[in-house]
Order: sequence, then structure tokens, then C-alpha cells
Amino acid sequence: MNAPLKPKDYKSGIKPIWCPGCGHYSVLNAVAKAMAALELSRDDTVLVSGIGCSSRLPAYTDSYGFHGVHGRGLAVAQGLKVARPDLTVITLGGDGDGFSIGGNHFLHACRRNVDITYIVMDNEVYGMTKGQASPTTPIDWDSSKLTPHGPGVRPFKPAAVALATGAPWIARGYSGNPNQIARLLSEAIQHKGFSFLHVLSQCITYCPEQTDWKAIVHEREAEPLTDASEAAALFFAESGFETGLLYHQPRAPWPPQHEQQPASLDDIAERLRV
Amino acid sequence: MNAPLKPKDYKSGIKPIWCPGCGHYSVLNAVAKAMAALELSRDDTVLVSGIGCSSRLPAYTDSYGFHGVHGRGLAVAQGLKVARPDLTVITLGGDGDGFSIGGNHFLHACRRNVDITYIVMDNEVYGMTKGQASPTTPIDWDSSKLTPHGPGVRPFKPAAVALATGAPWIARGYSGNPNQIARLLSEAIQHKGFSFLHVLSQCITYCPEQTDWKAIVHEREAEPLTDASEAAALFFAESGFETGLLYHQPRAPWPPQHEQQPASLDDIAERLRV
Amino acid sequence: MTRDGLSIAITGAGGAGAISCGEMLLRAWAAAGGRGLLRKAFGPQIRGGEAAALLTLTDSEDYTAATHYDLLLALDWLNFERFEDEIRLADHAAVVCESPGDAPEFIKAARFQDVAFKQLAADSHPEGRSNMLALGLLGRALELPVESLCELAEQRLASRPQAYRDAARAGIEAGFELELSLPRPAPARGEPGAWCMSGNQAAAYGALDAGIRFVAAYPITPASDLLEWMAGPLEQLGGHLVQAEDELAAINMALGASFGGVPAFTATSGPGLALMSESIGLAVASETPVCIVNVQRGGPSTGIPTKSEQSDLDIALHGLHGDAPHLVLAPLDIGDCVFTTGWAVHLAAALQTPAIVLSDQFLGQSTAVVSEPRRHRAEPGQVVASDGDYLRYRLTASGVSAMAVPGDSDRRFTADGLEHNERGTPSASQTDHQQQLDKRRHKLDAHEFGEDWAEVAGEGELALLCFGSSAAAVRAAAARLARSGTAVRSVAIRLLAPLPVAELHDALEGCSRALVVEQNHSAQLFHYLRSQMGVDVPLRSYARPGPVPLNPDELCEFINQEMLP
Amino acid sequence: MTRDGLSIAITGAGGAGAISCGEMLLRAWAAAGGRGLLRKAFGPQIRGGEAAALLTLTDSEDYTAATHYDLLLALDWLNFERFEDEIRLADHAAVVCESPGDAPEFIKAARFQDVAFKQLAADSHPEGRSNMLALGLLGRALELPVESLCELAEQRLASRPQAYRDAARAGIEAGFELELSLPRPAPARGEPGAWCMSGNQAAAYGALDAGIRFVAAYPITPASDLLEWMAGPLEQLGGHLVQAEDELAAINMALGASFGGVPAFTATSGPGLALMSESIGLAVASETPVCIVNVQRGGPSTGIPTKSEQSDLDIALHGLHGDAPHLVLAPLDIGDCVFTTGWAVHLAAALQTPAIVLSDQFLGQSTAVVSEPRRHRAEPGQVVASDGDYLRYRLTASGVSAMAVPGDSDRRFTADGLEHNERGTPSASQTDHQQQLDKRRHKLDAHEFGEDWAEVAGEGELALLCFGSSAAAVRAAAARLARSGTAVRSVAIRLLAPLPVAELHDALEGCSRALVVEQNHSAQLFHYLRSQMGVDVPLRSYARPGPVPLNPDELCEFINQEMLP
Ligand SMILES: Cc1ncc(C[n+]2csc(CCOP(=O)(O)OP(=O)(O)O)c2C)c(N)n1
Ligand SMILES: Cc1ncc(C[n+]2csc(CCOP(=O)(O)OP(=O)(O)O)c2C)c(N)n1
Ligand code: SF4
Ligand code: SF4
Ligand SMILES: [Mg+2]
Ligand SMILES: [Mg+2]
Repeated sequence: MNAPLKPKDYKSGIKPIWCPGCGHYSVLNAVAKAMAALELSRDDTVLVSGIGCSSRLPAYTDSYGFHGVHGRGLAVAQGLKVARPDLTVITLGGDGDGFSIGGNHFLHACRRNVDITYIVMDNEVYGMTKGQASPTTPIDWDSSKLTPHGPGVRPFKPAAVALATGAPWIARGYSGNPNQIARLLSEAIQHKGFSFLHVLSQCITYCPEQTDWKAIVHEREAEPLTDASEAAALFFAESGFETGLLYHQPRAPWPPQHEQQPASLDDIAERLRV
Repeated sequence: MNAPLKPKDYKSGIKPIWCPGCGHYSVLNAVAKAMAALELSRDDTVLVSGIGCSSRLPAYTDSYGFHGVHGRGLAVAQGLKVARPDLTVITLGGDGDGFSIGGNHFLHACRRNVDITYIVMDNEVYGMTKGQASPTTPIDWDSSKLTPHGPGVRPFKPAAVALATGAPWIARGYSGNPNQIARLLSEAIQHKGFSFLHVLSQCITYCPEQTDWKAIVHEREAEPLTDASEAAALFFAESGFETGLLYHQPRAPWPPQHEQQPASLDDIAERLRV
Repeated sequence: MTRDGLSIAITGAGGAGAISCGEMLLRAWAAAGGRGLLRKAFGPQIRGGEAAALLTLTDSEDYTAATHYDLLLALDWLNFERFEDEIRLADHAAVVCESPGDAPEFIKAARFQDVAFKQLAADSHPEGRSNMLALGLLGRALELPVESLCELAEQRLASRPQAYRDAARAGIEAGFELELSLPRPAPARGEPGAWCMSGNQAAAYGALDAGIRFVAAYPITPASDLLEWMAGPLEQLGGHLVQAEDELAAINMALGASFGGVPAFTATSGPGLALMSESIGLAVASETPVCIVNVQRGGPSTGIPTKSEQSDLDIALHGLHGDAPHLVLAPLDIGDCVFTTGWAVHLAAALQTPAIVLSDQFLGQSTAVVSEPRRHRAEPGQVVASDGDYLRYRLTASGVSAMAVPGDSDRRFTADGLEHNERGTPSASQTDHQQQLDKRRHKLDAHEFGEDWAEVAGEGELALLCFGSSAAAVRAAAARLARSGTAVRSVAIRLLAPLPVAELHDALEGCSRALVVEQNHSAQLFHYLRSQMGVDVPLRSYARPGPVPLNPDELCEFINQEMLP
Repeated sequence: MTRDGLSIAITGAGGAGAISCGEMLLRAWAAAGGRGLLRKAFGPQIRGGEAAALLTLTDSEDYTAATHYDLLLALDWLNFERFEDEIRLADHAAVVCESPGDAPEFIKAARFQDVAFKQLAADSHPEGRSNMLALGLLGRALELPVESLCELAEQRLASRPQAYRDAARAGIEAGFELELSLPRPAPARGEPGAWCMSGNQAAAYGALDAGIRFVAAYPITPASDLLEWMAGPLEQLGGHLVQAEDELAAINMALGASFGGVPAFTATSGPGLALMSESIGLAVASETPVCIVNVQRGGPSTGIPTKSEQSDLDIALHGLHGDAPHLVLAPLDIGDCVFTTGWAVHLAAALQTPAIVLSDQFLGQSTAVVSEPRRHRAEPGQVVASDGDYLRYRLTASGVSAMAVPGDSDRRFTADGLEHNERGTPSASQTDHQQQLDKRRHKLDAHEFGEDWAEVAGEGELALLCFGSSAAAVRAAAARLARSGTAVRSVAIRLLAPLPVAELHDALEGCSRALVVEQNHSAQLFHYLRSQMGVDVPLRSYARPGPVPLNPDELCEFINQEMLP
């Protein structure tokens, strides 16, 4: 047998288009680390994404990848996993991709509970299109000319929404701590069913103020919650800067198995004969 | 001044395409009643909807109406209200229209908090397309050939999602009690901001079993909750058959007002001159 | 009785059972060796509205929807006036009904025969229903064995209580006793081994037969019943169907499965196709096969969901942004839905691109009795990766590059909708862009599509061109004109994109003029053909929107008046 | 120096300030009375990648992007090889740079002038930056007053600390001291009163000027900066901008506002247009005005987001399902974005239908100095409801019916995307369908669009046809051919749908052949014209995809080789 692969073996060597200092580099490193830690086969792992700075990640790993259109990564990933349950499928993207244009797929992926992992690299901004407000942008962030007084809208709470729509596994990481992301990601991949890993991943270019996150982010001490009501209370009350595995309440992944009579194409043709 | 209008004056006289016994008739009656009770001007009220049996309602009222495409009623309504804050804007549709194809607009309408009222006539099925599962369909409902073992997916909890995404006013009604719907609707319209009225409205044709709802539905005794965590606990625990105003925590509707220097077209042209 | 067989309209309030009466009658007729077509018409109501089963019973398979009915059986007169455009009676048609006095003005001229449906049904059995009585009555007129009618009814009611089945039998038998003077068709005498199916069933079967094992879709009229029929068999073949949250998810789920190497499919109608168009473009750019059946309905916008039209040709051909060559096909009749859908699945796989199949409500929701349909058999041969470095988007002579699927060892790549180089790495260079655009165009242009691109029939200087479901009316018109001495060529196009222009020129060799026939308002095929062809044959247009199907009468009239000397 | 003015490329790593140097240089040139164009090119990186300001400085306004640069100023050589396709140097071009030895092979032939940017900038001020030094140096070469450069820099840095502004001044002054031998343009001598703007700004201004007071949109390159520029002025005019959750919401919000009587607008690019297509169809069917500016980029799919192409013509014309006639226009140059967008807004309102405006990245994100642009002035006259019963979709002679808005008394109606009768009540009848389809087609066909449908210039038997931004290259090629003795006619089409076919025939009167020029791969305009026109003039196609802009050289070469005797 060959020597186990190292994290760097899971990278493609293509140079990221990311700005120096972008949080997404940490996520890339964490993905490579988690893949190495789980000794995933590069041939049997697929990274799926939408469009955004974050969504460029698949090309930077050495695995199969699908870089689709804006907001639809989760749909591609679910179709792939249902058709090919033998594969490890990881979806990723940004807060704009996942919570704005892709919001509906997020809702329904949480409900449907296909066995995939979803990483959102949340920088509270549209990086790729040069700095507009996203659903998670603070209500008074006035750095975009498109919303010169700030978006004026209550920020979207990813964990609360994931919980309300039925995600069975919810965690949060921070780009300042790639080892933690790697650890959480390994757990997420091993979890049977939909796992949602929300990563605070700073955009140094359009939100330089996010370097302050370092001081606020802290790891959650307590055990992950298993009761939805308690988790909801936490997600409404918290600052959004607590990291770690926050909630975990497994349920059977989709599709369920059903006993059935197999049929051949001839049998089926028979149904159309007079 | 003319005599105040009666509920029937708010109906257009066009005969609904609905099946005899459909719950949507009650909602139509309730809309007419609420409009009469609030003495709404028919000229200044607009009913906006998507596509579905439920979404046919606007044509049956005597007011302005916009019967748009499937799932997009909320977007039409928000654009209209922002552009024309003087109007009373009521959006309505079904569970498929609102929670399946329209799910993303639902999320973002709850967050954005434009001062409109949204009625979802939830019959846990796609009536118009002849009885497929919707997001609120029970997990094991096996009456559709499209999902012969039942959808196998955890039903969508409309109130919990509305809460998680920030809706400030959440109520539930039942088509068996049109007076209650009318009362809740009057309140909803008067509420400043986004109000979400979830109506259990039976589909007699594709879900005859829903006649059993009569026995389960009950009015909530307690005051409406004002704390999001408490409300979340309720929405996770409850059966979904408790009616009345469930949650109410007002916040300023969108768009916020901003002081600004008005400018003329000439001023603006000046910015483009050398 | 019209020339093309006996046409029967059975109408009634929704729930009265007009449709199921028609379906059973057609099946019994088929079992006796007959051929026939059943078209369904509904009012906008979900239940309690009006419904009509519109039958054409013949002994050949050239089906066109009847323009005039020889026999109308009205179970009641509810909203009957809504059918004014769709149900016209032949001169001296017979009308069987309960209360002739309630019949609307526009059919007053017919020959009425009064039958006390309700009373007779109630007399036959406490649960007796008028539609079973009607079935018996019509079965007798068609000289069908009463036992075959009863058996069909029993099969259909298999899951219902015994009383229902007893009532059905009693009703049929009572109806069979009635002696009425009704028009009679030529006796049934087709070949045995016929199939009886709708175009939607045929398309679903064709897709499964061609290897589809993954379906993701969102319900929409008139495509839902295709999906509903497909769900069971697909699962029994080991495949999966996902009911998606919307069409955006449906098409992307299909792309995911296809990327995983599992042939993938979706079905929709106009509004859904519009929503899918961005991601169909992704299939083009990332070279991911997928088959999309679009069961067309009246447009634009929500339009007329329950009625047929051929007005989505433009969006199917040109609805993607950027330069996005792809496949567009159209089945020519109900039986052909099997072949054309299967071919589309195979072509999508062979050319690694999306294939849009333009069916329509008329094909999809009508039921026909047809000879065993042709199935598409895939050409063998997979593209093999060349030696050395694996390049997903390698420039090859055919334009097609080897497509690895996850699990293949050492062929890892990232599929991309961004412009890319041969490896798949995003690139904005002019060279890469030009090369990949050339490649995606060339793989379609260079493919040998063979003879099946169209059905060409007849001789003569006048050609009739059409696509999809208007083939029926065109063929019937051509036959009729030929009978009256005008030789006519008909070209029914099955492969619309890429259009085999050279073959089309050959097919029109010697023609002096051609009429392009289609069921839409803006003459979409006409303009498309003009955009693609040179000017050898001057084209004229006959374009009429739905909802009433195109018929040979109107075509013959137009041709006689406008195109013959 | 090329015939068409002096062309300068300023390049550097993203963040090095090449673009802002170019912008200030253009503004100073304009202030001195010059005319010019600034095109921007970026690598895929968000920051830290390569960027280029590509300037053409002239004394006339016929701008085409330069094909060869007279002068290259490279602040550094980072990723410069990525510009190989886009920046070609003229023979004996001058290259000003820091380390000629690092220059890539393909420009080695040029005349290098070494400038120690970093050191000199640092010497001028502790915060000194190379791009300001470059600005001073180029300003001197262009004979611009140093003070005007310094003032522009100070304005631009108004919100930054004083030290920045001091450093800028010091850098510019230091650069102005440098004596280099560089090519010089003809001195600036335009009319005063010029405007300096991008096509995106021009379109935004044109929309506001025509009355737009509601915008809903979702960010997308290269349309975002249109929206960003528009947001402030719109609000100051009392309007509203909503950043929507996606394009599906954006277009529907716009329809809601428009239904409310407030002129509504959105801007997007190909992928967003594809997502909007279902609801643009709703605008057609419900007869709700809306203006959609599509700033085209490289396609298909995500394609090449930052580069220009004209490949969304097909989807703009034909991307809606069903028979859905609507308006499609294209601005012919940057100044014309004001007029064409304003006209589109007015036409959408007058004809109660959606208008799609096809701009592109080249027009949208280039900045030009132009004479005061023409603005569209709306024709007066509103459709007045006839007496009696108000019918929203009344059949009228013009096809346009009076549109009530909420608040109007006693004209209540429900707008509908379902087919409907004159009142707006859903109807599936053939008569209503035919009448409403006729109406929606007729209101476009019957409208008098006047002279502005195209810009027709020149005489001669050879015609060049184009739309949108390729007008620049076409006009320049026509001028060049005329200078060399071949009279050429140019027809730059502004109104693409409905296409004024009779006017087009008139414009081509006497032509023996015509070349259709466009920046895409599949010759979309060529096929469209062939589909719409008869065969009076044989058409040939010159279609080349992006990202490099079309230029007169390639057109002249093709015409000389292929179309002249
Ligand atoms: C249909 C469509 N609409 C809009 C865009 C433009 N767009 C590209 S990326 C993006 C937002 C990216 O933001 P996010 O997902 O947060 O990723 P980030 O760049 O911040 O990592 C947008 C709006 C697009 N590509 N496609
Ligand atoms: C884009 C699009 N997709 C699908 C449809 C088909 N469709 C019409 S109504 C409907 C579902 C209606 O269900 P619901 O909103 O629950 O309303 P109900 O009929 O149950 O009142 C669907 C799927 C459509 N009209 N447009
Ligand atoms: S713009 Fe922001 S998110 Fe994008 S690469 Fe740069 S730092 Fe990262
Ligand atoms: S199908 Fe169901 S929802 Fe639709 S009208 Fe009938 S009862 Fe009502
Ligand atoms: Mg982001
Ligand atoms: Mg429903």
C-alpha cells in the first residue's frame, strides 16, 4: 500500500485568485487537512460549489469538482449524492451564494437531509462582485454604494434557519482557526445526513473591520445541544461568534430505503401493451 | 358619504374555479369581511398572488389585483408597497407557491419587513396540479404517484421558519372558522410591517382526510408571545393546530427613512460633466 | 361518419366520469383490434368543472384530432358552452343526452336521442352511475363484447369496494340493452400487439429504455403525469426520482447526477423551462449531458396550462444566454415519443450536452392505440481518453472529449461553467474562449445524425414542413391533397438543432414552394428555417396558435386558396 | 501614433493604481478640451491581480478600442503575460517601465525607457506612489497643466488623510519633472461642455432622466457599477432601490412597482437575464412596462464575467416561452446609452411591455469623453380609457389599452399572466387567445418608431450591418474604406425588436451585398436578420466572439479579402 496522503496532496496546485489575507485560504487548508485526516480517496470525493470567491475552492483541491452557477451548488450536490451514494460529497460556497440567491435550496436541503456536508464561508459580503451587502451583513454597514445607508435589514441567522428547517448537525468555525475547521469538517463528513458547517471567513478587502473578529470569536464550552427548542433559544440569544459543534440531533438521511419488486424494461413495456 | 360597504361588495362576482367544499372559499369570505370591517377602499387595496388554486383568489375580490407567476407573489407585493406606500397590499398563495418554489422570497420577506400582509392557504398539497406533496405534506402521505411511499421528508414548519428569519407578526387560522381568519386578517393589515397569517385550508379533493382537522384545531388561550426563544420553543413543540395570534414583536418596517439632500435631474447631469 | 374514422365526444361535469368512460371505450376498442385516439379537454375548474373525452376510432394509425364529431354523448350540459370552440358537430351528428331542451343553441341542429341516464343508472344498481351506462350503450354501438367492457371496469375499480364494481357491471349491462340508432365505424381490424398509451407515458418509457436512472422535477401541467407514471418504473429499475423544491433545483440535481455518470432527466412545461435556462447553459459550458422534456402548453407566461401549443420552439432553440449550442428534438406522434425521447437521451450522452425534447399537451395527454413503437438503440462506442495527461475538455477531432466520472482513478477534474482551458481551469484568454466555443459547436455539427432527422414522404413540387405534433395534420392534409390530385411532399422535422441543413435541402430538391406549418402565433419554425437555410425554395407560413389542434381541413383550405394555381 | 489618436496602456498589479492613473489622465485631457476613451482590463483576481487602463486620446469622438498601443507604461510586470491577447504594441512603441529586463518576450522589440518608479516616488514623499509619478510623467508628455493633475488627485482623495493628498501632489510634480522622449498626440481641441462617463453611468442617467423611480436588482458583473452609481441619484430624486435576494425577486419587484404606476427598472447580465425570463414573459402577458438593461459579458454560462461580448442577442429576442413579443434595443456607443435607455423606458411605458436594452461590458465599463449626449424626450399622449365599462385589456385600434393603476377610482382589475379576455378574466377560449395574441403583437407592429431605429451613414453598394457596441468598429472601418476609395454604407441598428423591416430595406436600397458584423460566435444578428428579411440583399457574416473588442483592422482585412473584387 502507498503511504497515506498528506494535506498538500489534496491540493491541485492551481494558484487561488483570492486576495492576500482572505479567510478562504484557511478553509482550503482545513479541507485538505480533513481529507487527509479521514484518508479520503481523492477519486471518490467531489467538491461542489456555486459562484463567488469562496466557490472557487474546488479547483484548488485535487479531487473531483463541480463549479456550477450562482446559488445552485446544493442542488447539484444532492442530485449527485442520491445518484451516487458511494461518493463523499462536500458542497461549499459563500453567504451570498448560499443565503441570498441559494436560500431556497438551503431551506430544502436542511429538510431533505441528504448525506452531504455544506460549508458556508460567510464573510458577510459579496466579495466577488466587489463588496455589496449580503443577507448576513450588519444592518448598518454602509460601505456599499448600492446600500449607502446600510442594508437596513435584520441579518440572516444561518444557524437559526438551519435549525428551523431541520438540519440535524450544525457547527460554526472561524477562518482564524483552521485546525478547528478541519476537526469540525471531519466530524461533519462522518455524520450520516446533512451537516451544516458555518465558517466565519473574513473578507479582508471589502470588510477590513472583520479582523476584529479575532477578539470576539470564542469556542463553545458546553456539549452540543440535542434539543431543538434549547438550540433555538441559543441561536436567538447568541452573538453569532461562538464556535464549535452547536447542535446535533441525528435522523435518518434521505432517501429512505423501500422494499420493492424489481422490474425489467420488458415488464414495464408490458404495462403499455393493450 | 356613501353607506359603508358590505363584505359582498368586496367580491367581484366571478365564480371561483374551486371544488365544492374547498377551504379557500372561507379565506375569500374572510378577506371580504376583513376589508369591510376595516372599511378599506377597494381602489387603494391590492391583492397579489402567485399560481395555485389559492392564488386564484384576487380575481374573486373587487379590488386591484395582480395574479403573477408561481412563487413570486411576495416579490411583486414588496416592490409595489415600496413604490406605493399609500396602498394596502395583501399577498396570498398556497403552501407550494409560498414554501416550495417561493421559499427564498418568504425567507427574505420575513427579514426585510416591508409593511405587507401575507396569507398562506396551506392545504399541505399542490391542489392545482392534482395532488402532489408540498413542503408541509406529512412525511408518510402516500397518495401521490410522484412520491408513492410519501415524500419521506420532514414537513416544513411555516411559523418556525418565519420566526427564525425575523417575521414580527405570526398567526394561524383555520378554514373551518372564517370569522377568526377575518379577525386575524384585520389585525394583520393594521400591523405595521410584515405580517404572516398561516391558514390551514383544507383541500377536499386531494386530501379528504383533512376534514379530521376540525377535531384537532384549537384556539390558543395564552397571549401572543413576544420573546423569540419562547416562540421557537412553542413552534418546535406544538402540533401545528393551535390557532390565533401566536407571536408579535414589532420592529421598524422597511425601508427606513433617511434624511437627504434632494437633487434635480440637472444636478445629477452635472456629475457627469467634465 | 368522417372520412378518418368515427369521432365521438363524451362530455360531462368534472366527476361525472366522461373521461374514464372514454378511456375504457378506447381500450375495449383496442382489445378488439381497433386503432384510435383519445384527446382530453378540461375546463379550468379543478373538480366540478366540465370535461370531455374526444375520441377518434379508426382502423389506421394516422391520427388527427377530429374537427367535427359524429356522435356527442352528453352526460349533462354543465358549462357545455365552454366547448363551443373545441367540439363542433358534423352535419346530422347524433346527440345522446338526458335533456335535449337544455342543449345550447349552437348544437341545436343535431339529431337528438333522449336517454334518461340518471334514472336508468339508478334503476340498474343503487350505486349506478351514468357514465357506465354510457359505456355500455356506446360499446353496443361499436359492436364490442359486453364482457370486455365489464372486465375493464372491474380492473379499473380493483381497489374500490365490491359495491362499486357491481354497480359498474350493472350499469354497463343496462346500457348495453339500449337500442339507439347511432353512426357505426368500420369494424376494428388492426394487427395484434398494439400498445395503448399517452405521449407522456411513451416519453417516460423511451427515457427509461434509453437508460435514464435519475429524475428530478417539479410538478407542472401538462408534464406532471409523465413524471407520475415514470416514478414507479424508475424505482423498480433501481433509479431515483427527487421531487425538487423548484425547477432551478430540478435541473441542477439532474446535472449533479449526470456528472456522477448516471443518465439524468427532467420534464417540465414552458414556465419551468424558462426557469431552467440559466442552468441548461451550465450543462452546455460544462459539457454535462441531460435530457429535458418540455411538454408545451399555451403561452406566454402562465398562458393556458391545460391546452396545447407549439410556441416554445424559440426558447428551446435560443433561450440560453451566450453562444450555447445544444440539441433540440421533437417527437412526431404519440408512438414516436418513445423513439425521439430515447434518441435525445442517447445524443445528449454521446455529445455531452443538453437535449431539449419538445412534446406538447396534445401528444402528452392524448392516448392512442399504436403498433409496437420503435425504440432508439444507442450507437456503441464511448470516447476513450487519449494517453498521457487527462484533459477533460481536450480538443479532439470530433469535438467530444472523454468524460471521466467520480470514482475513475487519476482523471480528477473540476467541471466548470466559467470559460476554461482544455484542463478545465478557468481562463479568460481569447484563444481558450475561441477554441472551446469552436469545440462545443463542432461536436454537434460534425456528428452523423443519419436518417432520423425527419420523416420525409411523398413527391411533388409543393412541400409541407413542420415539427412535432403538427405532423399529424400535415400528413393528413398531404394525403388528402394527393387523393385530390395534388402531389405534396411532407417533411416532418424531428431534429431541430442542430438543423441538418444539407439534408433539408436534399429533401426539398425539386420543390418550387414550401409551406411551413406550426401551432403558434409568431411563426417560430418559419423564421427559424429562414434563418438557417439559403433561399432555394421560397417559404410561406401557416401558423395558428392553440388551443384547438391544427387540422387538415384548415391546411387544405389554405393551400387550395393560397398556394395552388 | 496611430491614425485614430494616441493610444496608451497603463498596467500594474491590482492595487498599484494603474486604473486610477488612467482615469485622472483622461479627465485632465478632457478638461483641456480633448476627447478620449478609457477601457479597463482586469485579471480574474479580486485584488493583487493585474489591471490595465487602456486609453485612446483623440480630438474626435469616433472611439474604437485601440488594436496597437503607441505607449505602454508598466508600473510592474506582474502577470503581464495575461495581457498578451489584449495589449499589442505598435511598431516602435515606447515602453516606460522600471526593469526592462523583466518584460516578457512578446514585447521585447519595443523602445524601452527605464524609470525607477519606486525609488523616485519614495524620494518625492514618504507615502509617494508610483502611479502618481506616472500620472505626472504622462501629463507632461500630453502637455497638460500640472496643476490640473494635482487638483484632480486631490478631489479624488478628498476623504483620505492629508498625507495622502500631499504625497499625490509630490509624486505628480516629481513625474512632471522627468524628461522622456514619448509620442505626442495632436493637441486637445474639442468643443467645451463635454461629459465624461461610462456607459453604465450613461444608461443609469438615461433611465432616471426618462422617469425611472424604482429599481430592484441583484449584483452581477458588469452591471453592478451601473446600479451602484444609480442608487444615490435615484434616492435624491425620491425613488427607491431594493437590493433583491435574487434576480427572480428583482424582476418581480420591478413589475410590482410598475403595476403601481411607478416606472421601474432593473439591470443585470446574461445569467441574471436567463433567470428573469419567466417573469419577463409575465410582463408581456400582463402588459406591465419594465426596462431591463442587460450588460453583456462573455458567455455561455458564467463564461467570462469581466469581459465583453454580444452573445445575448438570441436570448433577448427569443428567450421567453410562448409567443411573447417585446422590445429589444441596443445603444450604439457610450453617449448613446443615455438616449437608448431613455427611449427604452418610454417605449416600455407607451407600449406596456418589457424593453430589454443590450449594453455590454465594453460600453458599460469604459469611460469616454463625449459631447453633451442626446436625451430621449417622450412623445406626449396617454391612452385614455374609452367610455363605459373599464376593460384593462380592451381591443383597440392601436392594440394599446388604457392602464389603470391602483388608486384610480372604479377601474379595478386583476392583472394576469394567464390568458384572459378583455376584462382580464382568465380564459382558455380560442377566440380570446387569438385576440389577445394579436393585440400584443399588433401594438408593437403598429407603433411609429421614427428615425431612431438605426444610424445609417454613407453611400455605396456594400453595406455593413451591426448592432450595439460593434458600431464603433464598423463606423471606423467604413471611414477607412471610404478614405481608400470604397464607398461603404453603415447601418447600426438600435431597435432590434420589433425590427423595422421596411426601413431596413429602404436603408439597403441599392446595395448589392451586405456584411453583418457582431461580437459573438454563432452569428446571432446575421441569423436574425435572415429570419426577418426577404432576400433582396445577400448577407454575409463576420462574427467573432470576445473578449478582445472588434476592431476596424480585422473588418477592413476581411472586406478587402472576401468582399471586394
Ligand atoms: C445568476 C447570477 N447572479 C449574480 C451573479 C454575480 N455574482 C457572482 S458571485 C456573487 C456573490 C458572491 O458572494 P458570496 O457567495 O458571499 O461569495 P464571496 O465572494 O463573498 O466569497 C454574485 C452576486 C452571478 N454570477 N450569477
Ligand atoms: C414555474 C412553474 N412551475 C410549476 C407550475 C405548476 N404549478 C401550478 S400551481 C402549483 C402548485 C400549487 O400548489 P399550492 O401553492 O399549494 O396551491 P393550491 O393549489 O394547493 O391552493 C404548481 C406546481 C407553474 N405554474 N409554474
Ligand atoms: S474580495 Fe474578499 S472574499 Fe474575495 S478573495 Fe478578496 S478577501 Fe477574499
Ligand atoms: S383541488 Fe383542492 S385546493 Fe384546489 S380547488 Fe379543489 S379542493 Fe380546493
Ligand atoms: Mg460572501
Ligand atoms: Mg396547497
